[in-house]
Amino acid sequence: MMDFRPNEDQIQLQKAAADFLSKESTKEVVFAAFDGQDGDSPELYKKMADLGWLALAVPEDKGGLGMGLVEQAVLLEQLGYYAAPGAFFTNACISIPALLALGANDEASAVLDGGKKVAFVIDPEFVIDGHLADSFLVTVNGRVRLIGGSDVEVKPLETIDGTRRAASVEFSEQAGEDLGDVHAVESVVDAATAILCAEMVGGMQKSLDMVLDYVKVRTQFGRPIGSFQSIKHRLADMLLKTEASRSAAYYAAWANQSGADDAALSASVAKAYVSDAAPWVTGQSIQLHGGIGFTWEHEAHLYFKRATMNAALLGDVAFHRERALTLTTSDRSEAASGGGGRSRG
Amino acid sequence: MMDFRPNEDQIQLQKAAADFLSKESTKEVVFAAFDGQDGDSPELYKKMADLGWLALAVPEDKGGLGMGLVEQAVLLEQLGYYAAPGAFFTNACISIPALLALGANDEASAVLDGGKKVAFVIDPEFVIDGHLADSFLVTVNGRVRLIGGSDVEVKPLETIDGTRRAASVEFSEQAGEDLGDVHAVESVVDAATAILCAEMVGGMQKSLDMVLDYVKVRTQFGRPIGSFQSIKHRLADMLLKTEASRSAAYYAAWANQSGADDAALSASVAKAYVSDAAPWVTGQSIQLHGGIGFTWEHEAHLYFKRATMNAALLGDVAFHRERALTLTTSDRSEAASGGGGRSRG
Amino acid sequence: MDLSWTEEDKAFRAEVRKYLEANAPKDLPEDETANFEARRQWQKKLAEDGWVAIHWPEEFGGRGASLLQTVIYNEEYTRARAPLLVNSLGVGLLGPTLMAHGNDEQKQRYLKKVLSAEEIWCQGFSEPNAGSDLAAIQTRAELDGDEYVLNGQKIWTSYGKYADWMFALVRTDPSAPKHQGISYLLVDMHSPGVEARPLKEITGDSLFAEVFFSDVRVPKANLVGEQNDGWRIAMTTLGFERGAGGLAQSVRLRNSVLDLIGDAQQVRRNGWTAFDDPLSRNKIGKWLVEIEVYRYTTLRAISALVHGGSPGPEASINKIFWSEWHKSFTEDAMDILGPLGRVTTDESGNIDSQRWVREYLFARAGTIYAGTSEIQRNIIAERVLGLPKEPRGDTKTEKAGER
Amino acid sequence: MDLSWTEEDKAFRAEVRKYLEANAPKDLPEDETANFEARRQWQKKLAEDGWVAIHWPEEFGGRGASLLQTVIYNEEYTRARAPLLVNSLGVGLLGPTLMAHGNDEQKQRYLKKVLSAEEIWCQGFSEPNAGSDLAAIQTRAELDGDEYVLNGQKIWTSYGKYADWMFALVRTDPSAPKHQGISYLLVDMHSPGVEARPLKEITGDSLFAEVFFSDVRVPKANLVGEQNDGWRIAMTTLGFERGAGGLAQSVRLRNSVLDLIGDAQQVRRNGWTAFDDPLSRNKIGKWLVEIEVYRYTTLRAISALVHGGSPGPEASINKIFWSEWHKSFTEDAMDILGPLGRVTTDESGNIDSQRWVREYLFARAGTIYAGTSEIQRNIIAERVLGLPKEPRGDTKTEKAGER
Repeated sequence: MMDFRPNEDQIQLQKAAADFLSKESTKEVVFAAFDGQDGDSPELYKKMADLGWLALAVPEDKGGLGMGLVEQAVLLEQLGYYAAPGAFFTNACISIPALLALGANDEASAVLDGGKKVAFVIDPEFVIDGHLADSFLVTVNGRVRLIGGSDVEVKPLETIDGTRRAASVEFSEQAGEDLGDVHAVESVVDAATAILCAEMVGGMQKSLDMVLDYVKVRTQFGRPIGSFQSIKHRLADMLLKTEASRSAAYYAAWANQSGADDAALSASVAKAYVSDAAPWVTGQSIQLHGGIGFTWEHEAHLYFKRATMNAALLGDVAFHRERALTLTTSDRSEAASGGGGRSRG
Repeated sequence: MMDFRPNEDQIQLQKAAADFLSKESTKEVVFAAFDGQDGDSPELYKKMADLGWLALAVPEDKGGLGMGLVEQAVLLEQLGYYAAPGAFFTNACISIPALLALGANDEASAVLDGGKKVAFVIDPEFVIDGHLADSFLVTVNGRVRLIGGSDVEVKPLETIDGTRRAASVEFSEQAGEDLGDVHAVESVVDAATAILCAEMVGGMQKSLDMVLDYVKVRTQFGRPIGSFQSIKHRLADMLLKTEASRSAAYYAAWANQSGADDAALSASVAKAYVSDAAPWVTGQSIQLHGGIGFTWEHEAHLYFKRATMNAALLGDVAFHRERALTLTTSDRSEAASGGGGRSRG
Repeated sequence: MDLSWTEEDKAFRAEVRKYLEANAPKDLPEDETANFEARRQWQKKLAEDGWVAIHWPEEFGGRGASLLQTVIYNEEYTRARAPLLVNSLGVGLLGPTLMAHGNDEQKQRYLKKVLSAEEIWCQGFSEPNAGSDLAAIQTRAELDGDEYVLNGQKIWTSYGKYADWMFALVRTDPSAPKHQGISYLLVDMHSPGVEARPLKEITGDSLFAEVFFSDVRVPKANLVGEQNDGWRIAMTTLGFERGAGGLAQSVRLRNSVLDLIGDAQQVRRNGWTAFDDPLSRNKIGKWLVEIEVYRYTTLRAISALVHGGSPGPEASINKIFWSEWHKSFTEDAMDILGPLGRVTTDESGNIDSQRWVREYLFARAGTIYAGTSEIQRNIIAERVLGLPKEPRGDTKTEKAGER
Repeated sequence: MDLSWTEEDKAFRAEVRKYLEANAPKDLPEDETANFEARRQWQKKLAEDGWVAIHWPEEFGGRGASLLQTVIYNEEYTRARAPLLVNSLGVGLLGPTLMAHGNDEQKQRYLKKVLSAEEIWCQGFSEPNAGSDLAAIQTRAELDGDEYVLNGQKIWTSYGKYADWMFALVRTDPSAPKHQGISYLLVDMHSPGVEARPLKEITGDSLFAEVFFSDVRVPKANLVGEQNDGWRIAMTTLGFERGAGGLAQSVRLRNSVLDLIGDAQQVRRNGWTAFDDPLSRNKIGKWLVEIEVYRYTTLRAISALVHGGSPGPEASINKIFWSEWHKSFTEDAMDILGPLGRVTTDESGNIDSQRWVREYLFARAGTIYAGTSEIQRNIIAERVLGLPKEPRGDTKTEKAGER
């Protein structure tokens, strides 16, 4: 029956994730990754793999925990809240389900136990987490190929978000192994888009929590700044956008999990909305923190940078608005993959 | 020497106009026109013609007062402030200068003494003040023709702004008299665009003045609402946009008057900016007036409607942004007339 | 989390849809009075078939429908573009109030005629000097024997000119604190001393009226609940109003976007249709996105209500979302349609531009009535986020924006 | 109204342009320290040629230039993209203050070395617990014989790590009302007890420092003006800072738009260059429009100043305009450039994306420093529009947002 609330299992998962990440994805861990060579924290990645989190949404008969996209959204929201660095999202939410969708179960299995990393290539000029990958899923002429890292020229790219970097890649179209038709992974990309939105919601919530604490104690002109109406109204708008983003992310996760008619639409709706809202909310957190929010040592900028990064991944606002319009006005099967000539990468 | 301030003559003109219009373009006159058959006030038009205002910017040797576009902007700002109804703007600021630019001095002279009205046709589907015109300036194959009203099929159109209406027109391309090449009137359209912005500034100023008075006396929760920070900040933004619009309108008037290099650019800059700002400022006036601002009998809506109307005239925001970009990045002579494929009408 | 509808829900939805497809009138008369009468007939028909107030208990003519069924019903009703109920205020506000706080005589006397639209109701809460400060009610009701004597003025009264009855908040104890001297009275609009003057709005329509009371005598029997307890009584019903309507609102607003898509395809500008213009497409896409998000948010709020939560201050989020959405959407609609979108002459073209002008203007009211967006943000900041209260001039004990 | 420049103005502009074309260095070293040294040399050269502080009187090394000439100079300097002055705070703020309020010894001792950049100056106004409430200064200066003893902390000190001297506001009378116990002191940054720690900003740069004072001894001779008169003294110079720089600011921001146009032509997305995308073109057009409007507004403000007006609270309008412009513009730049605009690896492509990331991040500061946008709106509302003052907790006698 219609129930938008997390169930008991989901609440438990959320608590467990928050508990783990508050100890393991600490400010020190995140900053160390941000300032480090590759933006990664291998220890954190290994621990999450050991907890089975990479395989959270993988069926039990394929070595996973057998949960669904909604649970993955719950987990990723917490990763977003704690700004967890590294390639967890791309492997857990794109590469593993893509490999499984293509029937490459052995390759999936090597990724889900944390031993191997695979990057999913949409735009070869900008492959998220490509610098950390052992092999690459690429699309050539409508077919998906898996290419080993040794056959790919990888140029690491630093980005605005030190904990989420990328690479440009070059490869021969004949390299690697043909895994199947690209249509098999289309719904994977929609599902991943929904989950990325949940991660963004985590960052928005953290930004809101931080600034809410701050405005209650910071005084100016003899009053806590949270008593000034312009600040109050800004925070009200931040709450509105954060909650609406949460509704959108979870709706999309559920719709994609259950194969609803509006699965593709809901993913585009969520990504278009949240890609707008997340940079705004996290940016307002910097603004309302004032000078202190402009310092490197304060966490506010981590969330702003992550939001800015994520807004451009898996299709930006313009792409997903156009796709939502196309899905609404055209024949669905034609429209599902396209953004009216705009590209997702 | 660089001086943005109005000079003595301009201040006198402004005072005279405000004095006249506060008596002649009263709330009663405006509402009567709004509710009337054609949105016009012939008495007001005649009085303004008698004052020589139609010919304000016409050289003295052609029967005018010999003032310039800046003075016309001063006058039109006041007409905007008092929401003056009728076809003054189109005749004084487009048709008369266009006729003069084409050397049609006799026809111009018939308009500037108030006896005859001419409409300038950019888009035949929507000719502003076309329902009040005796004849029409149309462009056919790059040539401007003057067609008498009897040769034109005119269908009056009511619009959102009852005091500024339009018509759709149909005419034969062979009808009327050839007056010359369309290039001769291009700068007239830019000048008129600048002056229209000045009129919009008048409406913004009136909206700001009304709401400022209101928030100082209207109390809610035991305080004047003008003491609430969110209201204060809104009014600060209204002032900012009104003053910036004023700077833009007058700069453009001056640049077009003096034939500056950036005459065309400044007209597009002003229209793009003010067309965004004027509906916002006048709309905020409704919002901050609360319920009373939603009543017909309060003047707030007159200004919102006029601003909405004007925003679509002589090129909308998108047209003028594109044109400003084209003028900045392309060869000027090519770019001056175009809006990158967008149309002004 | 599980957003699927049960088979029972689906069957109920199908039943509603089928009924509305078969019965909802299309093409109502344009003339205002004739239109009203046609809609009154439609409500009468609905009442006969038991489809007016399905959330009311069966004993009062409802179906005892669950909140979720009511939500489904409202959504389908809006999707079918069925006419607005002429007695929506009676059905949505007065009815639930009487059932919760009225006495048996009152329930027997009024409820049935609410459903059948035999008696039209209007709401008498707003006053000229109150605005968003709703409790600043000045209309006085003084007890004189067995009757209250009313003097004062109400404003923004929907259906004021058609109404037979008004449920009104009036001040019965001027010396009590602001929220504690108010009573809830049922006023016969045909009583001597009642004058309803149509109020002309910026749209040119007169959807609202001003209502003046001069020594209007109201029997004491028309008091609902206890004297001076009117504020609390009124507040319980406002919550319900806000809970069940959100999904229908999302359908209504989405219908507007679909209409705009249709009209944009008819308007040629810049060498292509307004619908093909990339800037327009981006804007339309934006509003489709935002209205879907509003739908999800509403589903989430309803789910909380269904499972025992209360609407609470989160209703303010809902109010801001749709009212600001509507205002900005209609602004973009005007941008997209261009000059032709500003024409109100009927025969001007193949789009209903009069409708767009009216919707553009009417949307300005959404951020003002039932608590301005400014007040809603206060409520969210203070009651959801726990931020310090605004200093206020009248009394330190009440909450800013309380209503 | 006459916006034309006189022949004299035009000749002056040509002279400045010619000098800068011939002399302004290009391609400064990337290394921060080397960059600073190169800019110091550039200022030294400018000083030798009399082109550093043209608005200063000739006796102190300036040209006694008029405000309008200074505006022209600043505009040309920015148009030439000449390097930022290393001693801009000394030239723009300390110099005018000393000339207005300093004694002869102070003028002789300091001014020449300000111009030549032999001594670098920083400003010591901001403190961690003050923020936009600038007058909430806590750094204490207690008189001990002929010396003040300083204890406290400054923050957001530009050039803090390079500075030889700081002009500081310090509290000399803690018992006086907030604005009346402050003095203006010149502090040798090499004194024992001064520690400047670089502050790392969200851009990854360290343009600012925190400066700590522990029993720092400052000779009484370093007091500017009267003791406890520092607030008034500081305020006179801030006004000037805001007057002459607006036009240069408009050129600087317009340069950013032109750079974006160049880079957008290099980035291919969606099957065309980012510059050819209609959505991008609309955004770029918007920022070109707005920056032109800013230029007109600035010209208007300068004209008022030239003709004897004062900058006054209208400076707040200027501050909001450019800082909000810059923030929104860089947001759109990131949208337009897409993923590649988020890359900071130098060799990644043919656009300087590192620059866009830095500008995007740095623009977040503009709406915070020198009075947040929120404070500026307060100032406009209260001092220009005459709206009632905000209730405040500290003292009822001062103006909200005063600084």
